[in-house]
Amino acid sequence: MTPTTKSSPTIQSPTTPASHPASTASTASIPSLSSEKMIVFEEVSKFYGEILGVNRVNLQIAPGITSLVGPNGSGKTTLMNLMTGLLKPTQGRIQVLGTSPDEPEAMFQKLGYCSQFDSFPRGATAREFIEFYLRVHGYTKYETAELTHQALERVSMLEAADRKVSAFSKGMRQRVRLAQSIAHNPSVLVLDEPLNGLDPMARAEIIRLFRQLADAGMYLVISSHILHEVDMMSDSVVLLHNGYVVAEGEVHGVRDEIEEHPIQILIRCDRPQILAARLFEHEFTVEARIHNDRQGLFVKTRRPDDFYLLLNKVITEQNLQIESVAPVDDDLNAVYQYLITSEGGQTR
Amino acid sequence: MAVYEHLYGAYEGESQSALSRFLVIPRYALRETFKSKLLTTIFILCFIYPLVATILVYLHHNANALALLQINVRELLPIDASFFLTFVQMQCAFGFILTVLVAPPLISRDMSNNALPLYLCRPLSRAEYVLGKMSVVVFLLSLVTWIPGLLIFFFQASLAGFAWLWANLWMIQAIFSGCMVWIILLSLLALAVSSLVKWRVVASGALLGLFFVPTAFGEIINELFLTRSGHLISLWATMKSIWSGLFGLFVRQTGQIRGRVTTPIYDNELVDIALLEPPLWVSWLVIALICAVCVWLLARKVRAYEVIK
Amino acid sequence: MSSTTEITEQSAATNVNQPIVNRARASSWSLWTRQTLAVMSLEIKKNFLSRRALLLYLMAGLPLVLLSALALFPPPTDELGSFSEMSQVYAAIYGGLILRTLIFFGCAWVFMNLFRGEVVDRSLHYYFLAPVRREVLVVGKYLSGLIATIVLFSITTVGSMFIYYFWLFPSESARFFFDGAGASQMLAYLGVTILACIGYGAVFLLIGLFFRNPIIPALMLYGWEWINFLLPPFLKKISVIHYLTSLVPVPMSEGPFAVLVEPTPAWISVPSLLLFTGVVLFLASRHIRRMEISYAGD
Amino acid sequence: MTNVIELEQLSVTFGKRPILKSLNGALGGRAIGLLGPNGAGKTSLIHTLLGFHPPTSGTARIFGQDITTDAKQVRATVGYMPESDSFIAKMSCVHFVRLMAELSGIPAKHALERAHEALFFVGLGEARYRPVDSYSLGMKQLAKLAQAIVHGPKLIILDEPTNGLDPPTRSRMISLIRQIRDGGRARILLSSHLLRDVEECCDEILVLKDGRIAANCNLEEERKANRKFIELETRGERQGFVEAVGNLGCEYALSGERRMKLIMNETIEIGDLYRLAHEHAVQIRRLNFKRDSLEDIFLKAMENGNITEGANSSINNEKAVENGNGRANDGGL
Repeated sequence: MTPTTKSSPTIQSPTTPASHPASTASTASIPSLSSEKMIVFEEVSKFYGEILGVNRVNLQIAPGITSLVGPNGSGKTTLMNLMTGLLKPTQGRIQVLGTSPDEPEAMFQKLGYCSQFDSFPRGATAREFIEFYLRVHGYTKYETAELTHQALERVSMLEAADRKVSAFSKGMRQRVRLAQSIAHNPSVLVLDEPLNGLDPMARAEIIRLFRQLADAGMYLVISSHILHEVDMMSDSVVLLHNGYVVAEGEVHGVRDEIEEHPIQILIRCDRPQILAARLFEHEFTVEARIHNDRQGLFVKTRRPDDFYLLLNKVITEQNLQIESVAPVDDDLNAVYQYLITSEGGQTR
Repeated sequence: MAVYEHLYGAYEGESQSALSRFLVIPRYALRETFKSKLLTTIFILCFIYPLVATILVYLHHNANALALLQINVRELLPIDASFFLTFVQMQCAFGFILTVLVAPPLISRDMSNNALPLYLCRPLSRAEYVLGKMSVVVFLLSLVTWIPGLLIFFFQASLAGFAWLWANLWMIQAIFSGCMVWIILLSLLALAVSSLVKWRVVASGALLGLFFVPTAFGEIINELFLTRSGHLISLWATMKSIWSGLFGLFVRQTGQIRGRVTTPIYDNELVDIALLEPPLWVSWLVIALICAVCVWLLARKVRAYEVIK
Repeated sequence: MSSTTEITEQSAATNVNQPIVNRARASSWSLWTRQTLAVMSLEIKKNFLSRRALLLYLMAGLPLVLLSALALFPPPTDELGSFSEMSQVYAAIYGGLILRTLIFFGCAWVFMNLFRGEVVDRSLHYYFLAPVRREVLVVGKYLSGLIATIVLFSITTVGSMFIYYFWLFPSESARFFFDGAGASQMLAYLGVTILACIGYGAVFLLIGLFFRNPIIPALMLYGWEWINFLLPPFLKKISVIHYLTSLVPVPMSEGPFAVLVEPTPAWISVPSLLLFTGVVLFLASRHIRRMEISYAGD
Repeated sequence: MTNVIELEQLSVTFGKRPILKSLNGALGGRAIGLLGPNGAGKTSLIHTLLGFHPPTSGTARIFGQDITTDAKQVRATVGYMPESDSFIAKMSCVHFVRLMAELSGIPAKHALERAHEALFFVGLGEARYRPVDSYSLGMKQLAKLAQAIVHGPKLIILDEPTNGLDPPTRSRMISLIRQIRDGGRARILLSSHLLRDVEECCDEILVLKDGRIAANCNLEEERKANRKFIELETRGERQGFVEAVGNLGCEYALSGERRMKLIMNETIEIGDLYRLAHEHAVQIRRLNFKRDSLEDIFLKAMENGNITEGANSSINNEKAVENGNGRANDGGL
């Protein structure tokens, strides 16, 4: 049962099967790239004994920020561990920029992975921790110190660099691990919930850092649960559920393809009944519901362009006092709702 | 039709008394311990020796039963201080086995999943938590040691008459305090080990190790250096001297060797040298020291948060 | 294995800021050695300074402490034999106490924890994520464990020999060591200690990798090595202890029931031990390549 | 509105490092959000209120009871949901919650009822009979919440309740917290880093910054819409529309090819904007007044914490990041 038939075929954004790698629809600005410059998953599946990790995943990840989103246990961490060689796929092939994950020496020159394991060598300070593993790369003492300093500076942890990591709070430990994964200036960065436990200021800083790295041509694969942050920072999104790739591509692209859920808009104004009456005169208004505080109107429509123009006309003719107009489900939260929560149904 | 709103509601009922709240931890822990069949069987096995002792006492005072079994009363073991001394030693040994099974999960199960903050954010102080856990061990061990001991003592007193009772009255205090010292030492030691280690099996192993390894080491030292001071680090030897002290049967010299010694009097002559046991007060000191260390460890480890300097 | 020079420009090209690091690599061999040295220096710090090393110091120091205590507080008996039996008694001490128990369990503790310790500390993935061949990792860790055990147990061997001899018969021992057979005996003992660390180290590295809970296999191995003196000659060959005992300068008397077999000469037992170690390292690195990271609950 | 928590020069030092520096204030909100950067002392404040370690100087009162002198009474009326995983292994959830209820002073005969009531409320159905260590992360959080509310406390302290949860479980946790707050029987102290969650649950916030109170304000008052700023998102050819708005006399700034910000003066109505949009056939996809989000309040608190940090330049970029839906690098106002 191939995943694509589970939901309407167009959900899977037009990534043709990997037999002839073609450019994804992620962002038009990236020219079509050969597999040399992509992270490619071909029919990859992974089973822990009989427990399903991921099943027949086909993905091509282009430079920029790609976010993995999905409920706990949907295979996000499995995909990341497969991509970084910590796990071997049961079948299928993975290529990261032309090298395969089971040649560690070649691949990890250009790949950094900040995992979720919150563990540090006993008694090490932040600087020692990063220098500890940089030495293994084969850098000289001077290079190690220089790279460590830069990495700590990027996550603004310089002043706490020489304190013991075991005394750090969760957020500070997270920054140190992030610094460790970007210390050797990789071109591919895989991050498992990097913002977990960070305070709002740090979250904004780190998101700006990701944006900076992505604009410099780096590949960032980030898994996160905070959907509005994912909306804000990612170029393309991969939705995972129970080990299957449910949808993949740019958020708005994916949203437009969910035909069975028409666009919903909330218009807060003073006389919603009149607005509703006038809007129903046209056939593309599918449904309208008065907000329970009688100051707003929820409207569903299949053809948003015609609807908005009609809205302008009605408002000017009826001279309604508009408080605000906002699409209710044009973000990842809604897509998640339609594709995963309603379909999957959480078992308690 | 009435639709009932089951919303979250505050609790208006009366709250427990402080004592019944203190007994919550032991109650739950005891219910948890007696779930394991192994422990219940061992608990029952511990009562075999008291049964034998009771029969012995009964035979002492029953002429026709003796005649029936053709045993002369003099051949029977006399019921005196050494009888009760061996009784206390036997029961305390059984008590140790019981503790090795009961004590480790008491704290280590809470430590392994960081449940301490849940306990200590309730109207319960750290001391009450430790005392609650300790009361489980004290209760079980008392059932196995001094309670049957005193019962047998009064059974003997009732048969032997008032004169015997008046003469051996001091023995009640000896039996009770002998057992209590062992119970307190064991419970503190077991809980301290249980709070240091997260896994129950390792905690049991550590407790066994703490008991047998120093004893073995003490024996090696005694053999190698031909002294008796090795007994200081062996828990069992120290307790034996304390118990015999309590029952007035303490003997200092427990061995003699011929050796060459150069002292002001003898210059390198072959002479008999007495091997002396460490004095009683030293044994008591060792036990007190161990208890103090355990209390200090418990105070440091039983805490709602990790303090990292 | 594409040479590393090609990769460096490629990664330098997409380097984020100016390429401060010009990692000119002479050849992969020089990189491997540098990486092995790096892993070794990191691991040695762990093996010598961490809390885990405490047990190793304890084991290595035990005979020294015991013998010096005996020297300082001599028991008041007088049946101390003559000087001639000294080497016999020391052989018993070395063979029984030092070789068969302390070195065995010391190597077990250090080498089993080389990888298992990282799994328990959940830090193995940092090594797997570094651009270093898995073989380099295995060799680096093995050598660091070797250095730790060899250094400590050599001190034990030499120290215990000196204390034992000089405590009772200082004058004869001095003569015995400086012009007698003493010096060559001590070197032979040292050689056996080093070979023991190499042999046992390799075995326990393998056990630590292949078994999730290696304590039982280690104890089974101890049993097998212990009953070695009862085994027929053919079975004796399949054990480390046989080659070691055949190299010991003064043969320890293994009790009345021992099946005596002529010791295999040095020029066979030494290379066979080293060959055995090489095979084990190869097996270990092949297993490491396929090893997956799954820090299941404890 | 009786005060939930009163702080009187409360200060705490660990060894030499001062953690809380003489906090003063009274918190009366139904749900209080506790915010602050990493290492600002949030968890230490919670631990001090719970009496896990005594304050170095000064004190605090919860519902009028002093946390140092009558610590036991305070802890009887407080429920605490710790941040990290904490439960008792190999014990079914019902048994676990029942034990916690009895420890909080509920008699044995009522404890089982209360336990089931709490578990029913948090929505742990059949799973309540399974041991807690077989639970997923989300269900463990719900079990922790159940043990915090089982004894009907008057104040519930939640430390990062929604951290690491996936979206459906997170919205479930938030709706539970709102139900407790609206139930009116218990006050909530919520410490979290996720500003959206705090915004949805809390009506008062306390912002800490390295041991001092950086801000303590009622959320409703702060977030009244200020009428002057309007943000628009349009679709379709907008050049004509933009000029028309310009010559209406209100300043505007374009950000990206779709978004626009306007400053309205008294003469212009939103109706005029729609009239122009209708004439130039431009779709107004999104229109709202600029409201200070919690993030702005938080940033202002951080900024006046230490002016030298020069966070002004990043403020605009901050807002762009927060509100814009597309790429974040378009220019600010």
